[in-house]
Amino acid sequence: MTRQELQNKILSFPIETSFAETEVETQYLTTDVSAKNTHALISELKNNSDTYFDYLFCQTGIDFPEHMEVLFHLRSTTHLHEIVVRAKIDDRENPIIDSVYDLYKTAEYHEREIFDLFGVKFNNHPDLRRLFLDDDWEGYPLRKDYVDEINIVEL
Amino acid sequence: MKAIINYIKEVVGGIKTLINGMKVTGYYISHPKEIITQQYPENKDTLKMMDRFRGEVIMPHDENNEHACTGCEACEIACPNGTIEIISDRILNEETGKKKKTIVKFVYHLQMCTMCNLCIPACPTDAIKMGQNFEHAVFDRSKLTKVLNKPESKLRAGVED
Amino acid sequence: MKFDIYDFSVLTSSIHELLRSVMGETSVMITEMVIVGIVFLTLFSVLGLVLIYIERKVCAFFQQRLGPMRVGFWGTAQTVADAIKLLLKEPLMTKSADKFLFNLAPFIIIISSFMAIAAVPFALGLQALDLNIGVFYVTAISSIGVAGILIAGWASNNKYSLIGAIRSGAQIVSYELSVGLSILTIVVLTGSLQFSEIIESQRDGWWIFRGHIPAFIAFVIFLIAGTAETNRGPFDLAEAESELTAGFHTEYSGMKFAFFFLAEFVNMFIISAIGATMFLGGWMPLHFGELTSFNEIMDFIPPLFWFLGKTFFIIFIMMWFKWTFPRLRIDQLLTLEWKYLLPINLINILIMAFIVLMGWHF
Amino acid sequence: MSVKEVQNSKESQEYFVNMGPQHPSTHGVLRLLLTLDGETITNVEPHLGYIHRSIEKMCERDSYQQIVHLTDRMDYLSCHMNNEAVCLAVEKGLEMEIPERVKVIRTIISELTRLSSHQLWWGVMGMDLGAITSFLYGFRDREMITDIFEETCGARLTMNYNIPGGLMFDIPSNFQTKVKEFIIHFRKKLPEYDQLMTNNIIFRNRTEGVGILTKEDAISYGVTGPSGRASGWNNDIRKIKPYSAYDRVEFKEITYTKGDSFARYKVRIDEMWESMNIIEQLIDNIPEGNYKEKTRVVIKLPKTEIYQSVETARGELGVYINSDGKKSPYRVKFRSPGLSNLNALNSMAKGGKIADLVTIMSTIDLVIPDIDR
Repeated sequence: MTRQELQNKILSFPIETSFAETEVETQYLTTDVSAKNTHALISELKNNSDTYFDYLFCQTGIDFPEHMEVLFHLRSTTHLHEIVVRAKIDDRENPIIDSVYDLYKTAEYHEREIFDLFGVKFNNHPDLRRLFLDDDWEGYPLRKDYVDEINIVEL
Repeated sequence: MKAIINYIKEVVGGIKTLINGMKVTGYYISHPKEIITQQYPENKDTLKMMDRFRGEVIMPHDENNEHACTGCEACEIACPNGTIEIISDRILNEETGKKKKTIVKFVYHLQMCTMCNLCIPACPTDAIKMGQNFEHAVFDRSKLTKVLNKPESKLRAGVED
Repeated sequence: MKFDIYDFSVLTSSIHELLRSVMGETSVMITEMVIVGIVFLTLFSVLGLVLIYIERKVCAFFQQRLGPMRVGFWGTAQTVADAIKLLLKEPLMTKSADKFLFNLAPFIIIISSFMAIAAVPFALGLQALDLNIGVFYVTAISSIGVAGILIAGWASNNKYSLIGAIRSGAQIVSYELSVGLSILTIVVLTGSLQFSEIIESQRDGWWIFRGHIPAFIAFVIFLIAGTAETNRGPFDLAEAESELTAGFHTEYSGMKFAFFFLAEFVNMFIISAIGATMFLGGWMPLHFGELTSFNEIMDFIPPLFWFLGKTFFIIFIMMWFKWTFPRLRIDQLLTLEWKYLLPINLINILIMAFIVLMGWHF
Repeated sequence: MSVKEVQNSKESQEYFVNMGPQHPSTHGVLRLLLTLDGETITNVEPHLGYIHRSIEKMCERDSYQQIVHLTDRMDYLSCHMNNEAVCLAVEKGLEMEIPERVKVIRTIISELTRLSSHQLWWGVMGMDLGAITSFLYGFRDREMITDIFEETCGARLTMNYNIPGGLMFDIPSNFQTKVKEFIIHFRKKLPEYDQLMTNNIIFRNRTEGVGILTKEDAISYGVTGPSGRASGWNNDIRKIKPYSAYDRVEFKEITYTKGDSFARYKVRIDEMWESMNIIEQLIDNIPEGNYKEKTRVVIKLPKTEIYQSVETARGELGVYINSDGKKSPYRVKFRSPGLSNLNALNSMAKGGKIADLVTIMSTIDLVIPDIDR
């Protein structure tokens, strides 16, 4: 399916999504969606037969000054088209979003990594613990406001 | 009866694959000429590293002890690990009488260098080069901090950054 | 008997006369026992060092490399240096290890291989213990070694060694069966359990040639079961480095580890010595029935060289197994024994008995 | 039962064994907490982070050339492909046109890196299963490739030969003869690998039917690379989205369907043959031209989001760069193939023996710095 058909298909879904207009065309079709109905959109994208995004190949957390974002890069192994779902989480102090572990098992480690490095909590995640750092490590290293005099060497 | 036949077939087939595998090692033990061990410390004089080999960063000096480093710190910026540290000073130049930034010490921390070769192309005057020496083991860490420009060395005339 | 000139009993009886002339009856027996003990101790250490050196060199040449070359000429002093190193190493012990059993385990293994090597016929007249139940004695003694391994595994209070010990317990117990049965097929031919008589019966041809097919099958099974018995080759599950770090002797260091290491190599020597004695005629030179001239030439080589040549040939084959094949899993190891080696062995004994009955062997 | 329940439940027979972080068959600092019931494994719980250097945080303060150098230390066995991924991403961001010569040389050296990584994998897999000799044979052949790398760019393993816009040096004059020599040598030696290990009955029993991974699980766990292709899922990025010179080379994408350890083993062995075909198609017609495109000293990407994925020896390595026009990127995320392959380990190893766990781990070919980053 081309980008345009994909976009119309997503707009036809009952979930409220928006498409950011950027001057240069981004690499993949990017859908912005709020944290609440991210899980609904992704499960719709996966189960719907013509989109059938069954492979989550990258889940990324990004920390912006006033809000947090979790990006889902999805690809369909049959139709071979990709899409990026951008979930905006407005509350930076205590970011919470639904886990997609029930749709993609690969999300288990990706989400534990995002929790470990960004502090985004995922509801009904099977076993949300820090993936790399010790359990009693305070602070989330990949946040922009994380300060650690010993380890971080400012070049 | 069929079970006995493929039982025997299985045993004979298995032994055939085992012997096939032993033939490979048998070949290598019967051809000692193909041994590939290089006895390192003994073959040191015949051992020659490739000319692009990245052993360590060196600053070549020509015969009258002159080098080409103007102290412009391009390599220090290009280095990802903060290995290079340039200490320069504004020294009065006799002919022109103006104060000119010249290098005093090119400090090279070998223990932090990852031999990534990003500093060599960054240098505008090709002052530094990758050396071929790879024996860096020392007993005391301070020996790893080297000063690349020799004590009385001067900037070669005609080298402008 | 052409090769009387190499008979060691001449030497031993002259020492016996010398001692008898000097001391009383009981002290002669005691000094003789001490002499034999010292001889076997030196034999043990020399054998261990030589075998370890051979193993490292053969393994190196299999893998296209040179092996130890620096210590001594062509690395010959390497194993001596290793032995000295192990002597100087500090014998550690985990705090919660069972002290008495921890120290007892290496000695059990060394004692069992000492007792087994006593019955090995090195050359004509050079045999410490020629029991009339020689074969039965050796198979019985070699089963004590597994007790040592189990105690070592349990006493060092380390999960890895426990798993390793239990594995090797199951392995040695089940593979003793095949070793015993494959030797039995030859005893069916010779009719007696005494080593010297077995060698005597191979005067005009080794059993592996005269017993043709079933003897060869028994020899192959003996080789497989022999490597399994000594925890070597594709069956080294007890100290499988990639799974259980070093198996039952993980916690041992220094001289105790040297005992385990030495015992493994001497067990390998004992198993190949028994194999050589049963199948390849011990120190008996190669004879072919009527060709008397050929037999005379063969008799000039002293029997000790015949014995060592055959044993080291079998040791080389066992090393060849070790350095070519991957390791078996514990359940495959046991299915190989109970479902493949044992049935073949039993049928083999039946065939051999039938052949002996009909007299078809040469 | 989770770790907590088992610890305080009295009647359970299960006990815990720590495999790692210092263990011969984990190829790096990975700690596996095994819940064992006798010899059979009931649960495998990997503990990571022993070699976590937070490369992504470092990328946020480094320039783009320095980020390329950092990726050497991630999956150290496919360094060139990691560097190529970042360089392609930066070149896509700058919309730079790359000379043909660079594309062909990059593909040749990528395939050589894949070959050297598979050779090391084959040697180490043999050692894990007990055949220590295969380790030496694998390294003997790999030595010729690392010599070629040492000749082209000076480093044997962490090459850093790619820079955004092309290559750091041009290939030396004897590069083509050396590569052809290697291929002639290795075409004779690869059948020996099969003779020594693939057809060996002990090896077959140890790997067939061990650690089954179905195609649905492979997709859901995101197991890419040879491990995923052994379960029948053709996920080869070189075919789906060809980059560099892969579009002008025809090669077979090897897939098996059984999905057990032996299928994963066979995929990698056949991939070695394919890599040699690719190199042979390209080695004779390397186009002339300069070996690097002029770029500014300080590269500034426009305000965009770029995702570039590359097929490394272990799977799909994705580089996501979110730049806001400054000297260094706002956020860099590496989609590491090892992390998702490790994720599937528990479902494969459950119910097997310890020896099976070692077989499964060596067939999914883990490299721990690639997981921890």
